[in-house]
Amino acid sequence: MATAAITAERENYLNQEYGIKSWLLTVDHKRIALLYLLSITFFFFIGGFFALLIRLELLTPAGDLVQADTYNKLFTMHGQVMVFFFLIPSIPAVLGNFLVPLMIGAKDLAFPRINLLSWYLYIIAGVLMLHCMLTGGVDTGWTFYTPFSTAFSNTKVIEAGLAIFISGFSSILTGLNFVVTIHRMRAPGMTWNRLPLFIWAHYATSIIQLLGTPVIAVTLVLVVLERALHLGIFDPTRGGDPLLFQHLFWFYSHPAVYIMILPAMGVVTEIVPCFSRKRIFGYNFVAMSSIGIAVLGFLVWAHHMFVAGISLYAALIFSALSYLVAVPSAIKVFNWTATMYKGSITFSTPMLYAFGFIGLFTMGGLTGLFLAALGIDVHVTDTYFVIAHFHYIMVGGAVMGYLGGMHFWWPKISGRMYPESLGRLAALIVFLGFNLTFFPQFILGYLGMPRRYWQYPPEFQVLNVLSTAGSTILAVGYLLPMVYFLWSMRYGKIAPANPWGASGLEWRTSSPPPTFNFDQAPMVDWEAYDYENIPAPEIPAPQISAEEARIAG
Amino acid sequence: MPDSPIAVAHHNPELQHHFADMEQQRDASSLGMWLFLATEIMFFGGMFCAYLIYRLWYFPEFAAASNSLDITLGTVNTAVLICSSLTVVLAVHAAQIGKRQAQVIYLALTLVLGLAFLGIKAVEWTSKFKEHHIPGASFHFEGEVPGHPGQPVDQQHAQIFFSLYFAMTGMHALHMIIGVGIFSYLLYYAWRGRYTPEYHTPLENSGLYWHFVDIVWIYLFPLLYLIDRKK
Amino acid sequence: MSEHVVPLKTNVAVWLALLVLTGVTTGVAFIDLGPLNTIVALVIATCKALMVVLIFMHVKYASDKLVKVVVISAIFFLMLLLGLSLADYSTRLL
Amino acid sequence: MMSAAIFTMIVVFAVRYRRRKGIAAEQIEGSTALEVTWSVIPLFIFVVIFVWGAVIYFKERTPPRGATEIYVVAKQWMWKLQHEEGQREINELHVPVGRDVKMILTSQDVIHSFYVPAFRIKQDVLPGRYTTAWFRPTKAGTYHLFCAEYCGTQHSGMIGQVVVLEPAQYQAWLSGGGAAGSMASNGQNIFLQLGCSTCHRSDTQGRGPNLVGLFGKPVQLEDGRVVTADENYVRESILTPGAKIVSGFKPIMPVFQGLVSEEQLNALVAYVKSLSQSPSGAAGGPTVVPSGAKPQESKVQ
Repeated sequence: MATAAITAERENYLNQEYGIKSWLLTVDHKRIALLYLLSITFFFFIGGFFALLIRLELLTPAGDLVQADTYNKLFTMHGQVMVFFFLIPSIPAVLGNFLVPLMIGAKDLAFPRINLLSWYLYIIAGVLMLHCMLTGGVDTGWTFYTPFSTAFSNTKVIEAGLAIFISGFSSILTGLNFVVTIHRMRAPGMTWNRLPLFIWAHYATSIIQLLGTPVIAVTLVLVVLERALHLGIFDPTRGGDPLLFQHLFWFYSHPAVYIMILPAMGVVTEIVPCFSRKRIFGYNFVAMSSIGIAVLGFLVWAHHMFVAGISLYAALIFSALSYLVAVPSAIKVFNWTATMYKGSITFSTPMLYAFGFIGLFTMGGLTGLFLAALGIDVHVTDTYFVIAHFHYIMVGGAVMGYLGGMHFWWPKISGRMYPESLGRLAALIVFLGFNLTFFPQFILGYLGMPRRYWQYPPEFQVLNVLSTAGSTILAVGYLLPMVYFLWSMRYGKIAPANPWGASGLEWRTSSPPPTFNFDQAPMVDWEAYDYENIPAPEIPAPQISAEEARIAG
Repeated sequence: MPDSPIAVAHHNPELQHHFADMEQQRDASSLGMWLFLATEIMFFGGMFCAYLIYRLWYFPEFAAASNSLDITLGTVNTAVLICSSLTVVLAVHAAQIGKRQAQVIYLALTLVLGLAFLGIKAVEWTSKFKEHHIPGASFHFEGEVPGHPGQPVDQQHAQIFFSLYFAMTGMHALHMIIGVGIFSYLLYYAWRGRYTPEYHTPLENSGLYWHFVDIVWIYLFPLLYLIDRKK
Repeated sequence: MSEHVVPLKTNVAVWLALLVLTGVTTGVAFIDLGPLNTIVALVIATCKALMVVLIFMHVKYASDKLVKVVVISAIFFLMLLLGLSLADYSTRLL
Repeated sequence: MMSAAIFTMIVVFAVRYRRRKGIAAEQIEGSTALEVTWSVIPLFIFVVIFVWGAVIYFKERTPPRGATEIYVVAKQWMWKLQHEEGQREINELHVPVGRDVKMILTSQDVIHSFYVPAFRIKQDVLPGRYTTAWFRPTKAGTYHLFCAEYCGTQHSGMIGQVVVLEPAQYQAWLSGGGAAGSMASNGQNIFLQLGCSTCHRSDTQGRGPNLVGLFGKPVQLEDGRVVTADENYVRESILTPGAKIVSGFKPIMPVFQGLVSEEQLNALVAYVKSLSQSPSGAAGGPTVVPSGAKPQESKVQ
């Protein structure tokens, strides 16, 4: 097997120190990234388990598998776990943490100890969330709408609110670390327009984390105080306005969507040029569109509230602004497509995920245009149409990007290659399972099935059965990579420093990198995505040589 | 610790391994602090947003409730905080020019002023508690709409003012308490002589934090205490 | 080092100005200026805040424009929050 | 569709330019002209969609004059509906074909949402205030009524139906129900019971404002503001009278918050409204219309 090392095993960040203490007290950004990887994978499967239970319950129109209360807790905690404990930390805290210093040629993030602190905050929040789940859970929906959450729900709203509050701090600190690192720690020669677009995407993400997260933090504090002390700020029977909660909540939670999707866009922007062997099309526009999305993303929040009772004029303003944010997203899609034009494309696993991302994100984005159109939104908001729309963005977009990135950088992270053919198979299963799960939900929503329904009129059953069937396929698709990644850590082929012939700085150090990332301080004197001057690897991935050779020959 | 005033930057023991030199380290910390303060602006911003909207909705009650606050204590507290900002500035200044004793004195003064602020705040809160102005079951507010003698204000709307008052001043006081903690730490290390003209970033950044908390109060004071005071 | 040492005189002058403005804002609150009262109070508060930010927090002397960008963008986003929320509240037909 | 175009391009490029021996990728920097084109064209399309959506929304949010009014009170977990004529229904609404129907919605507890997919209407129902929605059924039949805003345990059980009847059937249904008087006349009874009429007299002598002809008109307030007397204004003035004092009156009215139920409140609002309708058409309107008060904005009933 592959255990026979090509070179004598050199010292790297994985084997430099051993023992649990060397991990729990590490300040190495790469090790912290792996800590995050373990913890978010754990929460991903918890959230996924809730999702499967939800789908199983919806197999039949009657509420038969679980009680109504249980069902309400399931979708609430599915949302909270997936949004706050998986999607928001996913790409930034794992891939970003690992790659930001490597890509810009730094030894570490600017504040390594704060980086570790932010992981501990995440764990504290996660433990609190788990405790909340195990001792009764919460049933407000992940949106915590008042006055239900403050005055009517009998579940553990305070605990869940605090858990999310703490995880928010973790997210703020990650963003803060990235911004400072990108500004202050770039290697000589790494000018702003030589930065990989992954960095630009993370920079934009960090801006949102810094400026948006505090608002939900204070909002949750007010909810917790209101519930504990009956303040009345959001309670209409005490003169408060429940819509104020929604404004404050969405001021963060809409931009939060971009916290989840922008890093995935960054991943795709790395993968597409690499496997097209081509310079990215329109570097400046892709970079600026990330910043544009981050800024414009703050202007559109009330499009979640078109039927909530906001003023007609505010609705018009927010609808118009919502279209503005669609423009930079469109620019990105066009540029990725244009990058492939006249390229030399290989269908490796990361590229397959990138294809999936572009396709599904486009679907999600375009249905978003319908939701932003006031007249249509009235009909489809709060229905399964919205569910399908944001799962196309979040699962089809963010998770696809995350998995694509995990495959792309797995050789760098672990020093091993994953099995390519299994990888492609998993990508295919995920793509098919995803569409089977969520496409029917567009139709369900258009037909009028409201979201968060435990039982539903029988005419919706056929589409629900399809969706449930899809979700089981999707589950297999997600389990598969976990299994073969684990397998590859021991049995995978030893990865060379740059298995894909990619251009980034992270590929110019060994795999896995040494603790301080580079043996010699890097000096950058080439442009980003300089694929003209980088030879493509002989065959994309060493272990599929036979198969590829057959096709090529 | 005898400091050599001409210590070369990269020999400084305070330089962390992943920075190239002291200047990079200092710039990074300072930017980090400013970004943190930006998040703090948004954190208080959420409450300012709630305040703004309810003040527009329930102006008479806000005015009446605001008039029940103790304006003398409020003004004194503002002055106390401004003085503490000055002592922070002076402490940083002392570090810049390498005067250890002055550093210690100014930091100690800052602590005293910070605690004085919290003390006065506690007195104010206690009297609010006695007057049943704490939102909740026993909330009771007797006041008239300013300019309309005989018109009692709506209890619930006044309660919203006090909810925001306690949320905002409480959150501000929490920041003050954290600040006092940080400054105690600084005082100890300043006494040990850790902060030199070459390295006093912690002092500088904590100073930024302290000034920020001061600025929040500079806005809270007129917004909470000075609504429609004209008689 | 790019650090700027602010002369003591400036610091003390700012401190005095801040104290005076505190007195002024309390005094003005008792004079009936109609809706101007709120505006005057906010203008004074902003002047004080500016003095603290520019002098006490050394932003005026910062060689790096970045700090200014951070401060301005935070205020900008706060204004977005307030402004766009008001866009709803001020036009509700209540 | 645009998505179709993009998918085709991706697939075409992917196949056409797949990696082949000996063919190197052609490096292309980018093109500003192209970028501008594919920013401006979508933006143009977006503007068109926006205007289209906005026009529909504007129509949906503006109930036509003279619509039949239904008062809806949502509570965990049922819909309570009442017709102007007084008929009460639970989780079921009967309306005739071809008439505009305006719903005046409020909630007793948490936020709900009134959703009839077939009519393409959805409106959140908020506690503490009224929201409105309207529709005009064009085909007889039975349609789903859903609660679309999560409201607690039995959220998915908070469903009902809208039964659209032919006008004749509807008349039969109306006369069949055991309605005890119209909403306005119920409201009048409550108005008298609560003693409102001692101050709100239909002349200029009362200690409270004259309510005849008030509804729908602008009201000058003591603090200088001018508000329109709509449903929410009447509601607020009953529950927390101190919030908006009418110019020239003293703030002496007691607070009714917690003293009247949502249904009673609706009846009072319906009564105040009826005082502004032409005497001939209004059920339970004032028996004497003072010469000074001109009923205006008469509604076609």
